[in-house]
Amino acid sequence: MMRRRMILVFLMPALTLYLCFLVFPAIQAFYLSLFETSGFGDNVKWVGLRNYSRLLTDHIFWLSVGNMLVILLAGGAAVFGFAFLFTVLLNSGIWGKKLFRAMIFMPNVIAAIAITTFWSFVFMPRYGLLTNILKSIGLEDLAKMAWTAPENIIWAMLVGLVWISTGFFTILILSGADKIPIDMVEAARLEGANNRQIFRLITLPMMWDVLLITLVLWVVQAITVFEFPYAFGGPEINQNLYTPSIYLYIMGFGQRDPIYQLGYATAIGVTMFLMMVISVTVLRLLLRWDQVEY
Amino acid sequence: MASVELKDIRKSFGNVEVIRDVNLKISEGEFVVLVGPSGCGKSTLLRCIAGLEPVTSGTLLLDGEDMTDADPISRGVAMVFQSYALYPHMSVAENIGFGLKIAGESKAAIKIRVLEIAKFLKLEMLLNRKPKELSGGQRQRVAIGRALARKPGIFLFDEPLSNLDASLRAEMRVELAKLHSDLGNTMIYVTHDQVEAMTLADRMVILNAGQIEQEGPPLDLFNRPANKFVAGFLGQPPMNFIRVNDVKLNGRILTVELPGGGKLEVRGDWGALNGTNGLEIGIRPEDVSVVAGAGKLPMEIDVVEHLGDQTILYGHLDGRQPMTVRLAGQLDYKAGQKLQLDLSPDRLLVFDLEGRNANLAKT
Amino acid sequence: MLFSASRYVLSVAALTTGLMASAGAGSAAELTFWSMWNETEPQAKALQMIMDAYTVANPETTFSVVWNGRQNQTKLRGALQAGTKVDFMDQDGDQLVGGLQKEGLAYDLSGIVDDELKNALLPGTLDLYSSDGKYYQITYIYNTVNFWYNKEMMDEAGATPPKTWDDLIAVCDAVKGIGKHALVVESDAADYNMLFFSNLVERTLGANAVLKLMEDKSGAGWADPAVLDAAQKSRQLWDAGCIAEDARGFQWPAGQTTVALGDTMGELVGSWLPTELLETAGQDFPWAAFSFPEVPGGVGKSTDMEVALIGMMVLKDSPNAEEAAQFLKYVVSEEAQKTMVETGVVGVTRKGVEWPAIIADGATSAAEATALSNFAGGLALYYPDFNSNVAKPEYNKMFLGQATPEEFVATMVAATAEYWKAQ
Amino acid sequence: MKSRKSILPRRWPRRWKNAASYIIVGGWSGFSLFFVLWVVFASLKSTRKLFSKPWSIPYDPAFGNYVKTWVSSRFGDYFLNSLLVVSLSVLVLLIVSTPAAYVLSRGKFRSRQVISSFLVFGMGVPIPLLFVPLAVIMAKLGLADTLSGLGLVYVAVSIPFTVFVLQGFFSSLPSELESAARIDGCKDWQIFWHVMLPLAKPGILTVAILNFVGLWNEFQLALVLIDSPENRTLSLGMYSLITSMKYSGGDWAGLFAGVTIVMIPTIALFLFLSDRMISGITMGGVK
Repeated sequence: MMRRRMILVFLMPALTLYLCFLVFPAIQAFYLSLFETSGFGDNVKWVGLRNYSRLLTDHIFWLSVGNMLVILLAGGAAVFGFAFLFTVLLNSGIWGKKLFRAMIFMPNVIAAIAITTFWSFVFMPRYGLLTNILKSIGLEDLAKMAWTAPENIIWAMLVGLVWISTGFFTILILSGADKIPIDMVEAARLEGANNRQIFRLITLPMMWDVLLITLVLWVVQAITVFEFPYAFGGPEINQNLYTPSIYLYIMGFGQRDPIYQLGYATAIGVTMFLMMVISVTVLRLLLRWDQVEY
Repeated sequence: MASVELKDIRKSFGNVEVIRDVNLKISEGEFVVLVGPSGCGKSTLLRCIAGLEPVTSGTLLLDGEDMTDADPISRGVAMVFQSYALYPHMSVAENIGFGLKIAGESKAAIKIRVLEIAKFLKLEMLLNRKPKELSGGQRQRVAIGRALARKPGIFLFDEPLSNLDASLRAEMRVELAKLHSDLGNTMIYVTHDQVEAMTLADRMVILNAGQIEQEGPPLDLFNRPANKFVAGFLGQPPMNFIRVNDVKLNGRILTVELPGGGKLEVRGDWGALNGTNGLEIGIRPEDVSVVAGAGKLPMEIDVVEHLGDQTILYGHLDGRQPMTVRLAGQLDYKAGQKLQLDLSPDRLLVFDLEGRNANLAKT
Repeated sequence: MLFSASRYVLSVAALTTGLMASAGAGSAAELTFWSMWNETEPQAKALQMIMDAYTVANPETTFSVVWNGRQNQTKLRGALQAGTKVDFMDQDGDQLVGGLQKEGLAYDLSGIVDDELKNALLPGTLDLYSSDGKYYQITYIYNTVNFWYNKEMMDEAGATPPKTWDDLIAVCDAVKGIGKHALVVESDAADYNMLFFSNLVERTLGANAVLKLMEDKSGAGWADPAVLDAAQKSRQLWDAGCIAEDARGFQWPAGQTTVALGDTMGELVGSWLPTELLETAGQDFPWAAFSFPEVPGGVGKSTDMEVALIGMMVLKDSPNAEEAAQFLKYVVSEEAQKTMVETGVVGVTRKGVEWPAIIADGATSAAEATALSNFAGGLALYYPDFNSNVAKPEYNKMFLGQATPEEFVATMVAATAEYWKAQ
Repeated sequence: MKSRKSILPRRWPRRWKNAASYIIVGGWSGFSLFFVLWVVFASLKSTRKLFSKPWSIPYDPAFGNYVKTWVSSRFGDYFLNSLLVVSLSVLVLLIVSTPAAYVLSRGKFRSRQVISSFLVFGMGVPIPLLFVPLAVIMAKLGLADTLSGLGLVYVAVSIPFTVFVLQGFFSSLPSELESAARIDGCKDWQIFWHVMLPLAKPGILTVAILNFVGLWNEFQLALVLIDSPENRTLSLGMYSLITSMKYSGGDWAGLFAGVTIVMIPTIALFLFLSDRMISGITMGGVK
């Protein structure tokens, strides 16, 4: 029997740090979002829910939400598509599964900020790598494309983001697939199931819980995504790359232009949090949350 | 050396009562085996004695001293676990010496004691190995060595042989018996294997659903089980229970009608036999003989098992009651064959409606 | 940029002798300076020399510098909150007005701004950022906004610097004739792109006209035909092929690099461009500049000019405000300004100090300037959030072809009305 | 291993299917390799060459790019800052998280489940939500713009994941060892110290590496909490290099030298410990 005193001593340091620097600020965010303050002097003004009503009509905010949805849906489709493809291919009995898995995952250990530099160079019009390749294979028309033009730039950014994320989600989904006991698949094969039936009747239901968790992870990541698009946008980030997180940062901390609307910025954060909670709840309701035990 | 006394011990996990009112006295130097089916609470009882689980109520006396709430260490107990629970990150020597190190013994003293034990258990060559480099039997010995290190008064064994293969298990059984005779310590041993229980125990305690069904020397329990549970639990294949009709009691003589119409007379001290309907007689498969011609009990064979030195017949009586017969030697029986059986009356047991052994003289 | 120790010592010595004569006042203090320059930039080196020289002349005054880079002011706020003491800092003048100055955190420098100082500096440079007759910053670097271009390419195309908008379009045609483009932009540098708009509006309506568009709280200011005209003319640059199609995707500094690499003739931008491209373009690049052309019927003259001045500001809470102010005064002294020019390769605010050769044309336009407007119209001064969140991005959208000029006007009218309603 | 399922048409011969698998998987994996190699090559060219011959191999490597980035752009200092703040954060993180995880997996007390879930909840808090409050709190505590303040926040935001993974790890250790240690006379803390902690070493090492890599690459909190250049971490230094590069004539080669400096430590760790890292992430992510 563990003694109460030891439990306390063992738990306290972690709980204290966690409370002070994570839970408390998170709660304070809700409070701060009811004020208007620049953070400079002591001109703190209570505005109630006005920051939120302002958000409703702020088309830049909605633009950022739109971009977020592009990342969430289009990016999500690509990431999960690739992750599934790689899971299937890696489990199709090819040699070097572990090596390939590590290589696919590798971008995740490199700072996003460093990776963006590379992708900026890839998509740079006229001198970039992509243009270079297209030119060398004779696709002059495509080579002239401005990949980072305002209407394209989010897609260019998304390519890099998908590249990184695919590795992460591949290893998660792969580990879910590897959890399935092989005898179960063999039993089904003996009973005459074909590959598609095995996938639909065995693999998919047995991976259901892993799939849901990865979906939730993606939703959370997509809603809060910050550094990759931020760094991709450079010092004068284009609004076509704004995500709610970036807009929050710009409103709270500013770039070169001085905008210091701490209350409003925090309200964006709270709204993001709510979006996260709502979408996770919806996900749970849409896709039944029953786990497979085995 | 120490004696153990359990008084009205109860143990619950939440709403589930695992040990119900257990009273047990174990004298110094005794080898007691707690045996019972899985989930009967025997391991929990052992852990309560060790001090690993607090009891819900009741008293635990060690050498007459109340130790109900004491630490394992002050109880002077040592324990060998089912999985051996060797510390994987320590060498054999460190495993054996760990308790001494915690007790603050000097390095030199630990070394001497570890060598002593290693010699005793023939582990000298293995002292620097890690547990994962040892065979199952070697691990078992290290676990015992670790238990020996601090010269405990009481040894507790929690199914220590169940992870070994059959032949090694037999070998270790002998070693354990030898260990007991060498050391003479009080030992409490938990197992679900009746062979281990029968061979090792000075005294067997049969547990069922958190209660003691019966205790006593192994053969006493085998021959004179207090109830159907004990009777059925000991012996392999288990005892046959046959429902009988038309019971007549005349002093010490009990007359019953067996399935198939045969009559049987059993002598005993029946007291006021509680009701005469629904009685069952119990007979072990080896106490049945096959007779040519008319016997007391007709049976049809369903399955025959040839074990080489013996032949086991599984079949049924009239009224579909199952029946098992064990015969010595290799015999040529076939499924579907009909047999006439005879029962030896002095090996018969009679169980009343509550499943108690009805022969008062024998209990 | 090569930088030899001996040259450094010589310059410091020269500076110091000048200082000794004027003999600085002030007591012992270590002044903390937060700077918008990165340590590796020539401007930082020049400032370091100036500070070293000042310390030699006034041994009691030493400096501790934080080279923050362009987000200096933003970073400074965090530091001020944390209780860090900062004595003075520098940043683009217009950004300071909208930031620290507006927040009331600037020290009033009116004490050192006398007529002598005013007359010593190029006209308007101090007044541009003064408010209510008080001075909160000393502008020490002068950036003009012109078309900076490759003179050889202009000659090769057989063109001459344009005087009117139509001339400009003709120049574009001429340059196209030799397989190049006359202009380039950076798709993400919205405030650079906005220069076309603000200059066009100012050529039509006069200096500082963009700020006035904002002042009508109904938003009707933006309905002025000059706004639509400016928007349409900026689109014309694309239609007439002044700018290459793929420039829509250039991210800073990809566009300006094309000038250095000889793909493009020039860019409408501040006079810092030749300095920035020093390494890529090489020392001998034939830099020249022409002013924004006039438009037919406009009241603005070609000598009216947008500027981006860089100012130094003393913080109100500085314990050494007076010493810092004295140093600021020194930064615009002739000796210090010469160091800024020679080592920092920038234009300066003091009259009579010759600018670096590569931006000599900037010096000429600064000397001839008839009226000064703020960079990109100056919305950043008083409406910083509106500027970054509405004006710049909306114009940029239209400029890059994601909206029509008419839509842009409508958006601006509505957004301005909404902005004032929320105040 | 048996073929589990295949998305390729059934009538295709197996050899073709395999070839297709190798091409797709190998292509994607190869791109990772290409990325690293190209960046390293780019960092060894002059900017002019980088633009004119982006595919060439730099036979006369321009190490000057590294000198410039390391010294003038002060990557040397940033590297040390990162090393210091990340190592210390990970150390403190382990010191506070390991005991907590142990108690939460092995202790028996009523609020255990509640505290566990409460900690897990922290994984769902979006970091941007904390930008402003953290900046305000840090300023109040006098920790704004300090590496120690940043370190404290790093520890706090890493606690949920770390405790969660370690808790799982402790739960997987056999409970009989605990009993054995108690029989051997160990007090509660001695069981932890002598038996459970040494056994949890692989798990602790795994979370240590994962957190090291994660914090080494961390950018957004540093961006918000660090103001002075001398306190920059490497990722902030990288960002300031990206932005200042624009003012110094597009020194892309120096930029890629910076990228190389940033990524070398984590890639080196990954080369040796990829299996451990991947299994740690799937443990935290999927379990």
